[in-house]
Amino acid sequence: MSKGDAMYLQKFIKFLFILKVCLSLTTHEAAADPKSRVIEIAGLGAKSGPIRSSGINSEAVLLAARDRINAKGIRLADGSRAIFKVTYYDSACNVEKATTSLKKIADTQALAIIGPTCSHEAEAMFGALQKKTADAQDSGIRIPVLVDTAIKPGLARMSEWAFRNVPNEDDMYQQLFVWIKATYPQMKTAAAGFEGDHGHSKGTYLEVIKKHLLKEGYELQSEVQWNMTDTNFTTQVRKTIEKNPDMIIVSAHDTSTCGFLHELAKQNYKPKLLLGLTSSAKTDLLKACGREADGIVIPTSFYPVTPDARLAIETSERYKGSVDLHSAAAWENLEIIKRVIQESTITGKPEDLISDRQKLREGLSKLRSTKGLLGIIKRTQDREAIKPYFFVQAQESEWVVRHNPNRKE
Amino acid sequence: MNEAAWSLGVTIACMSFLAMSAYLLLLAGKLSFGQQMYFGIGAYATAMLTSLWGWNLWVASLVAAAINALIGGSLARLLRDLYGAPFAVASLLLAELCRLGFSQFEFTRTIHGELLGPQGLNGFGQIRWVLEQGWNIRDYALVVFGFLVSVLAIFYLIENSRTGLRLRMLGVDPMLARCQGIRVDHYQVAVGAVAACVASLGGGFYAHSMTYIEPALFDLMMGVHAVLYAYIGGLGSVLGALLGVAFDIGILAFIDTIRQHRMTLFAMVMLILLIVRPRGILDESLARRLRLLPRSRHAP
Amino acid sequence: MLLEVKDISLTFGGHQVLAGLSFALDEGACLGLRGANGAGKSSLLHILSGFIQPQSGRIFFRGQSIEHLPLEARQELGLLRSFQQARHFRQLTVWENLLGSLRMADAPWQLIWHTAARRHMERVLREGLEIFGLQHVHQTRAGDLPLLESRCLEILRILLQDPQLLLLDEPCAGLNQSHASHILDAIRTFRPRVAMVIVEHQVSLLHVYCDRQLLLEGGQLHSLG
Amino acid sequence: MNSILQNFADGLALGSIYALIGFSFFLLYGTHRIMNLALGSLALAACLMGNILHQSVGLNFAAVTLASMLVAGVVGYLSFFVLYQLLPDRTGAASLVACFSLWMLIEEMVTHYFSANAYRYVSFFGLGEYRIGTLSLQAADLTLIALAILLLGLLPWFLHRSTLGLAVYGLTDDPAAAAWVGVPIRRLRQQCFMVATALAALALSLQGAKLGQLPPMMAMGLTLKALVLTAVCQPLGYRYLLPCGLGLGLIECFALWYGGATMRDASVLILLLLLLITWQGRSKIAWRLGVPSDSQRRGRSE
Repeated sequence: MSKGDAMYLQKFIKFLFILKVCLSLTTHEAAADPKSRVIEIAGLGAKSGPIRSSGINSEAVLLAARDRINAKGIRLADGSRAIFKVTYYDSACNVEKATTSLKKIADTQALAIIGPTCSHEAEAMFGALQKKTADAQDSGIRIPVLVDTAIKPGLARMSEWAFRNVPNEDDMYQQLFVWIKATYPQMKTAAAGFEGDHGHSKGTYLEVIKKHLLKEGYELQSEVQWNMTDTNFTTQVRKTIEKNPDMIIVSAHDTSTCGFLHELAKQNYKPKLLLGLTSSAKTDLLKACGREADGIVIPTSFYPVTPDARLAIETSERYKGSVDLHSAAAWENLEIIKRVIQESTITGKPEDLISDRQKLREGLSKLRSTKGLLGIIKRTQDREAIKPYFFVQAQESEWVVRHNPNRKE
Repeated sequence: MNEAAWSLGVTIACMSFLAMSAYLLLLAGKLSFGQQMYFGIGAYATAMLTSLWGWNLWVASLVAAAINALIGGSLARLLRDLYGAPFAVASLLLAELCRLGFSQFEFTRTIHGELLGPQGLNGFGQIRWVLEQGWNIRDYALVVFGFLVSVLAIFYLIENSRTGLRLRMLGVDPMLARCQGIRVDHYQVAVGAVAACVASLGGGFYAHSMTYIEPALFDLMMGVHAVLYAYIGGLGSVLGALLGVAFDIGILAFIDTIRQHRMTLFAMVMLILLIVRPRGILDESLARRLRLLPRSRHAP
Repeated sequence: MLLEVKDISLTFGGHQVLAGLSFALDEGACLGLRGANGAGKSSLLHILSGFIQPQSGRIFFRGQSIEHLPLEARQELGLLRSFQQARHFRQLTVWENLLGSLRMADAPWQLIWHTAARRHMERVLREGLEIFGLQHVHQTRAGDLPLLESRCLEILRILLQDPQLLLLDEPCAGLNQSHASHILDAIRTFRPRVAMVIVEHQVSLLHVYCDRQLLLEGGQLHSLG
Repeated sequence: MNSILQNFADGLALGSIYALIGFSFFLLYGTHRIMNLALGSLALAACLMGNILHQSVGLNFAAVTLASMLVAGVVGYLSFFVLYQLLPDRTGAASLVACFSLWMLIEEMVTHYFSANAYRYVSFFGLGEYRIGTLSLQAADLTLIALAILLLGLLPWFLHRSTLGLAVYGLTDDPAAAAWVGVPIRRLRQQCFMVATALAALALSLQGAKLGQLPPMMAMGLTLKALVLTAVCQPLGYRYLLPCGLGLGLIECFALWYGGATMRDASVLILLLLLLITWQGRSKIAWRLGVPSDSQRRGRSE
């Protein structure tokens, strides 16, 4: 055999080896104990469209959590073991796709749904669910949905099948302004800007941020709006800085936040403090405008301070996803489902699917606290969560914890 | 057939109404990127009537359609002298204005202790009339299909009548049509009204199948898709519009493997189709062969 | 008196096209109109058919003043025209062009349903097709027709609208003598009583088919007997 | 008073972008009777590719813009090939639909490969703002205004005095006649497509530098407004493009300053709609005279 042939043979063997590794990655559950039952969980989020990174991250974190749980397996009430099988559906942050996916998933063997990404998707999905379990006349869909990302306040109230594990913005911003008042006593005035065409940005500003800002006695000098797709912020910035505000609040997503901050820098205005919206506490913001965003403070429900959080980051990298305040909840949600399954009489048998979904729903609604990546998560009567959170600040294109309000508890 | 398939059927039917309204305007020589406006008005009006005042869905749909016909007719009159790109742009501007209106429109009532109704950007949720009637998706689908079939039948009759021919005539050459004594302005107004009416029906059913609507749903892309559906399907027969919708929503949207690339694929297919079959799959010549257009019974 | 034109004047960009032009036409008569290119023949047809408004003058159709009526209204009175370059609904077939053009009182329900009337319509159309020799192309797209058939189709389409006065703008342009006579004979066979104003350069045709000829020169009409 | 002056300056800068992209549309519309809706996204894709050079090699604004314009020229040619050469039916509706499909395709590909996140764009030679009293003017803004005025101001001279300009003018007015007098129609059309896309890329590059970033979703808003502007000015002629564009920019800025974003959008939409309806009346007159209006002329494939 010539040297060249040998080289080709080596390459071919290498290729086969890589192929085998890839296959072993994709068929992970198949490798698990064949006797254990398979409990299907459906993930749902935006894997395409403008905010596809959210869905990609959630899926990665969910798969990482699945691997971790499957490694030990889930102990069922009848003594047998089970593993999770996660299938992720793309809803593209689109109401129509989300509703269609919900109906499609309800027809599968999935025990529960983890997702979706956008609040309006969640609103559409919850509307299609059975409202009250006692109302037999209501022909709504009956499958537990455990939200990881959709953050608009109070959505879980819409159906008894809806549960959420998202940060409570009202609480976050209330604490944020209390902290600012204590930390920056000299600051008196503020100006705000928000995305006028986006429900979350606008809603959170008008119903949460503004309320607590005024409650803490700050003078709101000006309020400007722009659209998510706006490409010119000159006028808005001019209006914002017209009266020299101490604090500038930007309730917008990363793209337009960056546009605004770039313009602010161009007009050479440096406020004493910059505040941002929870959804923009991501690395994307720092990638696009780290320099301009330097010093911005944002409340977030995820930061790698605990071993669990660091483990989540490490294992999620394998599936090319990053853990942030939204995707971290996917990990927690799968853990919560595992806990309820172990504490209830869920059998995981296909013929018991309907009763299993019912049992899971009941189990979830009984929970008063769960273990999260950053500590204990309290659960409210109306199926919402109160999560631990931090106030992070952008410093030299890095997020650092500026304040930890949980410590005092 | 499982629930998901039925619900997919409902979505296809709802979008078919929209595609049919775009198709009707195309026949009359007008390319509209704004039919989503009527779809939206229909959705909001029907949902408000059922959710806030407990009206029956049928009555609500028909009333909403009538309101839309009125708006559609008057706007068609306003834009009667615009053709081609200027008309497309004008229709788009109108639709965007309407969407802006939706985002500012707030009208709520407390029903059983809950605040219901359109809330601007926060949308209009809890449109649960159908679910509260205890209907399952199958019952609802059959009703929607019923409406669709009846509208299709009317379209089929029109296409096979001399009215349909005259419509095509003014679509091909409005000036010559006037020389023929065809009252172009009257036809334009009528077409505008009927198209709005049809889109409105679709919107009403769509809102009740989604249970949640918001201004962002009725954006430019929805209008563009309506036109693309009509084009993919073909301008030879109204069945083309259905074909287009079924292709996009029925095939592309339901194959999970290509879901993420659906739009890319759709756009590519569209371009290829416009190159190899400029007037769509079911174009006039095929429609004639399938006897979907008026023809001589006893060829001379 | 079918048509009476009194003192029509038209100016285009400072150039006097028609200067106080007057003439009359009886029921069923045929008037031949001649003149050099740009003499204003087509402009006169434009004015009669309602495409453009004259600066001054009156037009009476069966005693009724029509100079301010729009295209559609004149068409309803039975005043129809053809174009120098035959115009059709190009994407429709010959049959569809004719079926859509046939003037027939439609009852309201016939707007979407008229199979009852179809038999009668088809008889008329088939007769027209035979006379103009278009049977073999009745399913062809109008846009794909050769010159002669294209001309025939345009004229038959107009004749099916039951005209009282036919304004023909060079109907035989580009055709040889026999084809031209075929078209004009066909018109006479299909609608013997229709009055015509024919703008044509082939003098011999006008001699054969028109009772009267006028020469348009310097915006004025000169009778040629 | 100061705010009025400031808004006036900002409005002019904004309007210049509309005028520049509008001109690209106008050029294509005139020479091809095509409203190339994909223009904006094609130019944006080119700019994003150009910006890679900045991110990887650290090239400055001029080099990045030049690279973007070159790429835009190439994609412009490709789009000419797809939208004009391959398309058998170039009637108004079909070509608009084709353009929209191409737009969707490019948007999707850009979102897929560059994701929807904003990218830091090369700064405008590190130049910031100039102050005249309390009036602040950005270097990129001034360049935009100057470019728009220079380009559209010199256009009449170019179209009526230069041979190439006359050829383009002839092609715009009557392609058949232009062909008879020996204008190489096909080549000229190709060049127009390439130039138009490159010009749009130049405008977007300046806008990117002004904004400091290049969000993939940027193309849509700009393209739509410029497109409407073209449709509005089309019956009146290219001379109206600059004043209309600047007017649009001014109205946006003042409406935003005094009324907010909703007021801005509403006023712009209503104004454009009214102008479109009234000014298009001109083509209606032509239509009554039996002269085929643009929409009908497009109705016959050449």
